[in-house]
Amino acid sequence: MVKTVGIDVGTGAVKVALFEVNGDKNEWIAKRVERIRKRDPYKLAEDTMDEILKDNGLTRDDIDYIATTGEGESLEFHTGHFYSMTTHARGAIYLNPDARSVLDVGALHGRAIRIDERGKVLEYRMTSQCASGSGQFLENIARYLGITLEEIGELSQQADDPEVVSGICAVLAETDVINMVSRSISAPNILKGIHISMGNRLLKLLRATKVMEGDVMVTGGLALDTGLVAAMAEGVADPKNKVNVEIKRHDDSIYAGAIGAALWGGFRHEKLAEKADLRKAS
Amino acid sequence: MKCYIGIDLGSTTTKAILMDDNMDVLGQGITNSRSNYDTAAAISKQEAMISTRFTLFHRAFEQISQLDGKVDDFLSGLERNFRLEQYLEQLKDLQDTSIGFADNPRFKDQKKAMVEALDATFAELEQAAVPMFAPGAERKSDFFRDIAGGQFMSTSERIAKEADLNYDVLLNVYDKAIIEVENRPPGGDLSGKFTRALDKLVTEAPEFNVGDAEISKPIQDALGVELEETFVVGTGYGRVRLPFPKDHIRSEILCHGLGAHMMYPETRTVLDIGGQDTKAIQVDGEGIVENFQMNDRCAAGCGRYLGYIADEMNMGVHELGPLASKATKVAKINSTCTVFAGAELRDRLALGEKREDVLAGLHRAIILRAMSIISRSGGVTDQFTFTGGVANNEAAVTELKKLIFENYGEVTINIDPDSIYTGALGGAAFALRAAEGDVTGAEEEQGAA
Amino acid sequence: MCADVSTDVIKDDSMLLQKKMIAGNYDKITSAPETGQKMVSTFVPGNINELIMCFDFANNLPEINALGNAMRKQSGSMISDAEKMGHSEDVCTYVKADLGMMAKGNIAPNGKPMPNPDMLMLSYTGCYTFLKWFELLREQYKCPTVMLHVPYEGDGKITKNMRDYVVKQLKEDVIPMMEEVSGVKFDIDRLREYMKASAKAEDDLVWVLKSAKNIRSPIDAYFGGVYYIGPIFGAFRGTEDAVDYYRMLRVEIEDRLAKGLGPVTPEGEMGEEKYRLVVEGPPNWTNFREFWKMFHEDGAVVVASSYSKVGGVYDYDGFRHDPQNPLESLAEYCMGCYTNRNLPDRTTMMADLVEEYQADGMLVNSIKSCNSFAAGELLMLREVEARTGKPCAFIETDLVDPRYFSPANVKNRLESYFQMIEQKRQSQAA
Amino acid sequence: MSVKEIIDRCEVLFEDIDFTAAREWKAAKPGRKVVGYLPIYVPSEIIHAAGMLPLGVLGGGSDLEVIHGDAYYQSYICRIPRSTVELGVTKRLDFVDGMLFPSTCDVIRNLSGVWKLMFPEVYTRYFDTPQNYKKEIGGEFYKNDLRELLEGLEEMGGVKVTDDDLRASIEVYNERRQWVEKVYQFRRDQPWKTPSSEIYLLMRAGEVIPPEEHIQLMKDYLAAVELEERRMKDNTRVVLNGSFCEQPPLGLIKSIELAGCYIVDDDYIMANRMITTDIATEGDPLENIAYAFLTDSMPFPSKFEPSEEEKGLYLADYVRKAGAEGVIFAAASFCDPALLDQPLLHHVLDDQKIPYIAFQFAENSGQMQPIREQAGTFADSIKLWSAA
Ligand SMILES: Nc1ncnc2c1ncn2[C@@H]1O[C@H](COP(=O)(O)OP(=O)(O)O)[C@@H](O)[C@H]1O
Ligand SMILES: Nc1ncnc2c1ncn2[C@@H]1O[C@H](COP(=O)(O)OP(=O)(O)O)[C@@H](O)[C@H]1O
Ligand code: SF4
Ligand code: SF4
Ligand code: SF4
Repeated sequence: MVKTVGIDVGTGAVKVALFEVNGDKNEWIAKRVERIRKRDPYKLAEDTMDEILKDNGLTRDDIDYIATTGEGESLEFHTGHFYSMTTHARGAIYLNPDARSVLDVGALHGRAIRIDERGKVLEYRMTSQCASGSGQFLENIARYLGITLEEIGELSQQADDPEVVSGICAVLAETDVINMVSRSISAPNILKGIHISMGNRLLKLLRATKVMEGDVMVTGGLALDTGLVAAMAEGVADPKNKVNVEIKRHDDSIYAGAIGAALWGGFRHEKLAEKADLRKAS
Repeated sequence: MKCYIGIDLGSTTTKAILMDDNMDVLGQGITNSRSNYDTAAAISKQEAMISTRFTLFHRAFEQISQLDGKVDDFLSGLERNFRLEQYLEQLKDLQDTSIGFADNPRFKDQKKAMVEALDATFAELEQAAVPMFAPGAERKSDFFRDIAGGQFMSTSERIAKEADLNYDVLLNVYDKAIIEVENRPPGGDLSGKFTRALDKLVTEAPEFNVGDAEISKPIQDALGVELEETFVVGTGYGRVRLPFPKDHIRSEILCHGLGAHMMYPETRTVLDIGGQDTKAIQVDGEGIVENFQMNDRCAAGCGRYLGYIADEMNMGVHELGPLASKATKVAKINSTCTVFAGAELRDRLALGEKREDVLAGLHRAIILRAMSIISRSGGVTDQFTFTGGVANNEAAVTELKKLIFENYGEVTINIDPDSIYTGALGGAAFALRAAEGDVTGAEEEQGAA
Repeated sequence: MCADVSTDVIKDDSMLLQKKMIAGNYDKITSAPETGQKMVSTFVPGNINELIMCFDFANNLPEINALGNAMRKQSGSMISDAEKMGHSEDVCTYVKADLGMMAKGNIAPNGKPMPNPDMLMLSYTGCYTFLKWFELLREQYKCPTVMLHVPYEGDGKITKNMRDYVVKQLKEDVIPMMEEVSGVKFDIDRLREYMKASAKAEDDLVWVLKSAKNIRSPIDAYFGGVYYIGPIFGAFRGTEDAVDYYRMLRVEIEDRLAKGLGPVTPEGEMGEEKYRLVVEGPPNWTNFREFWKMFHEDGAVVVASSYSKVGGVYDYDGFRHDPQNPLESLAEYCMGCYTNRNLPDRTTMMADLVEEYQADGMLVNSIKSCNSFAAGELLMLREVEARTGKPCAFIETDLVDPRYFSPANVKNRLESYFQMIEQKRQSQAA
Repeated sequence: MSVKEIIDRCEVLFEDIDFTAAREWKAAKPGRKVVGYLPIYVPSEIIHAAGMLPLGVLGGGSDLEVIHGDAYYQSYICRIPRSTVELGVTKRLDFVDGMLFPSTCDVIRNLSGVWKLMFPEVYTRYFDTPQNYKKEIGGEFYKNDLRELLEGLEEMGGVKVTDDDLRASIEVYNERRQWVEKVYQFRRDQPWKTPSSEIYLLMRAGEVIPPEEHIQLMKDYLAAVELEERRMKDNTRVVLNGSFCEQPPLGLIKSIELAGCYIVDDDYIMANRMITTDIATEGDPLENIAYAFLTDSMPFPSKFEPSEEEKGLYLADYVRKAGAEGVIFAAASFCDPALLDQPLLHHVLDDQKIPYIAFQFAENSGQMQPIREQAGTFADSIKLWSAA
C-alpha cells in the first residue's frame, strides 16, 4: 500500500489531493483547495499539504511520493514533478473513464488536450498569453458586477437574451461591463454572452486538436462554472460544429491536476521500486 | 455669454474645458468615467461650469478693497466648502441607496443589523468628511468613489466585525450602490450650495465677513451670468457612444494634437498615455496631425496597466511612482499581458525580489511600449509633449526622459500639470472653430494600426 | 488576372475578350484528362510562358486560382482548412489558399476538377515562399519539379554570371525536362515567334499604363491595372490573343482619353479626379470592390503601382522580350521582375513614379502575408517622402485572408491621408 | 580553466551586444576590418583569408530593447531584422566595415537593401548560394559569386588574397568544424555532462571571436567537462529543429532542459556546421568551397531539396544518430521558411513514428511557462508511456 500526495500549484489556486494506491485500486482520502488571493503560492502549497496531512494524522514521512504539478517544479520537498497536461489527462480519466479529451480551464490559461483511453496526451492546444476569456477575466467581471464567483454559473443560465461580446481585455473589460450595466443589460445576459464567447474560443482549441468524438472532460477551476459548461454544451450541440462529443464536468474537476499528480506519483513510485529491486537482485 | 465646450470622454476620466470667444479658458472639470458616458459628460460639464463661476467670482472680487490680497484665500476657502457640500450630498445619496439595497429578500435575516451597521458607517464617514476638506488637508483623490470607497471599506469592515456581521454583505450592497450613485449627476441647485458654502466659510473664517452686500452681490451677479452652451464638441474614447450629433464629434487624435499645440506651439511630437490607450501623434507647426499610432484595446502599456498593478499590491496609483523611484535595479518583466504581469509580480515577490525593483521594471515596460508606438509614428522631433494621466507619475516620467535622451538626444520635454485636459482643450478650440463655420477636422472614428 | 469576376466590374469589349480567354484556358486545363493535354503549374513573377508554350503545355497559375477564390469569397475557408492541416497562421496565405483548394477537391472556376499537373515549374523569382510552396505541392502530386533559380538583383544589376546561370539552367535543366514530360522537341524558332508576339503586346500595355500620366487619368493603374496586366502576367503572354487584347484595350483607352474621361469603376464612371496616388504593394482580393470604392468615392485615382510590375517591369526601364536573344532575354525578364529588384531600386522606382506621374504621394498597402513585398516598405515610405516631399501613408491588409481586412481601419487611414494631402495643399497654396 | 570559467566567458561574449571583443580585435592592429554576416551561412574562410574578422550578427538577443526597429518592420515580421536594425541605429555596429546578407529568406534579402539605404558607407552585399546543385551550373555560378565576394572584400580592405591565403583559412575552418563536431558528438554521447545551455553559449562565442580562439575554447571545454562530476538524469532525449536563423533566448534552452529533456542535436548557429566535411585544400580553393556547399552541406528550409524522396529524411537521420526519442520544433514566430517547411517534416516523422511537438518563440521571448509546459508534457509522455 502506497500513500501519495498530488499538489497542483496554480496561478489562481493551490489544490492538494491525498491518495492511497493499492495496485490498480486508488482510494482518494482527502482534498483541499485554497485560493491564492495575494499570498505566496509556494508557501501556501506547503502549508496546505501539511494541514491536510495533519488532519489525517499523517506526516510527510508517511508519504511515499509527493508529486507536484502546475507551477510546482521548484518546490524543494517534492519527490517528482509532472506537467499539467500529463496530470489533467490522468485526472480526467480518473473522474470519467469515458473522457477522450480534456478542456482544462484555470485562472490564466485554457488548454485542450486529446487523450487516449489510458490518459495519454495525443495532441494539445493552448491559449495565448492574454488573459482575455480566462478565469481571472471572469473573476474581474464578477467583481464589476458585484456578484460572487459562486453565483456566476446559476445567473448565466437565467439569461434570455445574451449580449454577445468578442474578445475583450480582461483589464479593460470593466468599462465595457459598466457600459452594459448602464445600458440596462441584466447580469445574466452579460454573463451568458461572456460564457458564449469564452466557450467558442475553447471549442475552437478543442477542434484544433482534432477531437471528433467521446466525452470532453472540463477540468480546472472553471469546471465549477456551470454557466460556462452549459454554454459549451450548447456550442457542441450546434450541428455547424460537426463534432460528436459531449461536454462533461465533475464536482471535483478542479482537483484533476492534483489527482493526476498523485496517481502518477504512485505509478512512478512502483516503477522506481521495481528498478531498485532489480538493482538489488543483480 | 457665449461658451465653447470641449468634452474628452476618456476611458477612465472625462474632462471638460470651457472657453470664451477669445479662446480664454474659463473653466475645467473632471470626473471619472466609470458611470455611463452621458452622466460623465454631464458631470464634467457641470464641473467646468462651476470652475467657470469661480473664475467669474475671481474677476468680480478683484475690485473689492476689503478683500485686498485675500481674494485667493477667500476663493479657495469657498471652493473647499463648496466641495464639502457636494461631498456630503453624495454621501447621503450613497447611504440611502445602500440601505435600499439591503432591502433584499436575500438579506432578510440580516437586514436590521445591516442597516444599523450602514448607518453607523456613514455617520463616521460624515464625521471624517469635515477635516478632509479643512484648509491645507490633502485628499487621496478628487473623485467621490475613491475617497468614500476607501473609507467605507475600512470603516465598515471594523463595524461589521464588532457587530459580528459578514463584511461581504456590506461590501456587496456598497458595490451595487456606488454604481447607481455614480450614475446620478449631483443635484443642480448650485446657488444654494454656493450660499451654504459661503455661510460655512464665514463661520470658519470671520475675517471674510465683510458685509453681506460686498460679498453676496458680486457672487449673485456672477451666478447671474448666463453661460450659453454655444457649441459643444465631444472627443475621446467614449465619444461615439454619446448623443452628440456627428458634426459635434472630433477624433481624439486631432483634439490631442491641437490641444498640445495650443499649450506648446513648438510641439512636434505628442505622447498621450491615458487609461485605456496610448497614442503617439506628430503635428506640424499649425497643430495639424501628420501621423499617429495607437495601441489596440489591450491594457498592456497604458494607465490601467499601472492601475491593475496598484490593485495587486494594495496601493494607490499615486503611490506607485514614488516607490518605483527608490529602485536600485530594474527587474526585467517577462509578461506582456497585464494580468500575467500581475501574476509574475506575485511570483517575484514570493521569490524575494524587492517591490521597488519589480515596480521599476513595470514602469519601464510601459514606457518601452510607448517608445515603440512613438517610433512607429515617426520618432521624436523637438519639442516633445507628454500628456495623459500617466504623465503624473514621476517614475514613468523619469524613465521616459531617460529613453528619449538615449534615443533621440537632447529634446525639450513639456509636461503640463493640466495636461490631462489636452484633448478637451483641443475639443473646445474645435467647438469655437465650428461655431465660426470652419468644419475641418470633422471625422469619424480613428483607426489604430 | 481576375478570372470570371471581371465582367461584372468592367464591361468593355477588351474585358469580354479577357474573360473569354481566361475561361478558355480553364476549359483547356480541366478537359486535359480527355484531350491528353499536358499541364504545367508555375508562378506569375518570372513565368516563362513562351517557353511553356513551345511544348504545348497548358499553363496553370496557382496564385491566380487563389486570388480568384478570394474574389469569390471562398479563400477564407480554404485557408482555415490548410491551417487545420497543420499550416501555421503566420505564413503566406496564398500558399494556404492553394493547399486548401486542393483539399476541397481542386475545383476550377468552371466547376470542373483541376487535373494534377504534369510538371511543376518552380521559377523562383523574387520570393522564397515559392520554393516551399512547390515543395508542398510536389509532396501531393509527386510530379517532376524543375527549379529555375533566378538570382536576386542584390546589387541592383544583372551580372553576366547571373544571366549565364539562368540561361544554363534553361538549357540544361528546364528545356530537357520539358521535352521529356511533353514529348515535344524544343524549337528555338517557335520560341522566337512567341517572343515577337510578347513584345508587341508589351508595347501596347506600356502605352496604356503610361496614359495615366495625363492629368485626369483615363485609367486606374492599380485596381483597373490588375485587369490590364492579367493576360500578360498569366498564361497568355506570347499568344496572338494577348496581342489582340492589348490592341483593343489601347484603342479603348485612346478613346477615353480623347473624350477626357476618367477611369471606369465597378460603380460606373468615376467622378472628379481629386487625388493622384502611387501605390506600393499588392491589392487585397477578398474585399476588392469595397477597397476600390474607398478610393474612387473620394476621388482618388491610382496613377501608377508596383503591383502592375510583379510579372515584369516593362514601362519603367523599357525591357521587352527580345526574339533575337530568346533565352538571354527570358533570363533578364525573370531577374527584372519588381520583387526581384533590391529595395534601393524599388524605392527609386517609386519615387520616380511619384514625380513622373505627378502624384500627390505614395500609399503603401502592406500585405501581411508577403514578406517579399513588405519587409522594408516602412523605410521605403520614409525615403520616398524625403525624396519627393510628398506625404505618404501606410495601410495593412492581406491578399486572400479575409481576417486581415479591416474596412473601418483602412477607411479611416485613407480618409485621414486624403485630409493630410488636402491640408498640405492648402498650406502650400497659402 | 574550469567549465564555469569557460562558460562565463562565453556568456559574457553572448550577452555583449556592443561586441567589445570584436572591437578590441579590430583596435589591436591598425587597418583591421570586421565583416558582419547574418544567419544562416556565409563562407567565413574567404573573410578570414582577407585578414578580416567574420562576425556573426545573430540579432539582438533577449536583452536588447528594440525602440527604433519597430519603425522599420511591421508587427508580422520576425524579430531578427528589427533587432539588427536597432543594433545599427544605436551605433553598436559602427565598427563593422562590411555586412553580408545571405540568401536566407525574403526578410534577410530585403534587409540587405535596408542596410544599403541606411548605411551607404558600409560594404553591403547580398550573398547568394545556388539552389542548383550541379557543378557545371550551380557550381559555376557560385564559384563566380565567391570570386566577386572576394574581389569586393579585397577592394574594401585594400588587400590582395592569394590562393594560399585561402587554403590556410580553409585549414583553420576545417579544424574548427572538426572540433564543433567533437563537441556535438560528446553531447550525443553524454548529454548530462554537456548541457545544451552550455553548448549553445560555446557555439555562439565562436561567432564573435577569431576561429583560432574558438577552437581553443572548445578544446578547453571538452577537457574540463571530462573532469566535471555531473549526474545523469531521467531525461528524455530530443532533437531540436527550426531555430536555424533567429536564435532562441538562453532561457528557452534552459527551460527545455529544466522540463526534463536532453537536447542531443539541434540546428542552432548552423554557420558552424553548414559544411559537413573537410574542404579540400589542393586545387582551386574557391572552387573547393563552392563544391563543398553543393555536395556536403546540411539541409535547411531555405535550401531546395531536389529530390522528393529525400525531403526531410535528414531529420529522421539526426534522430537516429543521436539516439533521440522525439523532436521539438521551435521556430521563430513569423518565420516563413521554418513554418512552411514544418508540415513536410512532420509527415516524415509521422511515417517513421517519431513523436514531436512544435511551438514558436522570438529571440526576446520572456514567458517560458508555456514552453516548459509543452516540453515537460512531451518528456512526461515519453517517459511514462515508454515505461508502461
Ligand atoms: N464557482 C466558480 N465559478 C467560476 N469560476 C470559478 C469558481 N471557482 C473557481 N473558479 C475559477 O477557477 C480559477 C482557478 O482555477 P484553477 O484550475 O485552480 O486555476 P489555476 O490552476 O491556474 O490556479 C479561478 O480563477 C476562479 O476564477
Ligand atoms: N500618479 C499616477 N501614476 C500612475 N498612473 C496614474 C497616475 N495618475 C493617473 N494615472 C493613470 O492615468 C489614467 C487616466 O489617464 P487619462 O489621461 O485621464 O485617461 P483617459 O483619457 O483614458 O481617461 C488612469 O489609468 C490612472 O491609472
Ligand atoms: S488584452 Fe488585456 S488580457 Fe489580453 S494581453 Fe492585453 S492586457 Fe492582457
Ligand atoms: S510571399 Fe508574396 S510573392 Fe511570395 S507567394 Fe506569398 S504573396 Fe506571393
Ligand atoms: S527568422 Fe525566418 S523569416 Fe526571419 S529572417 Fe530568419 S529565416 Fe527569415
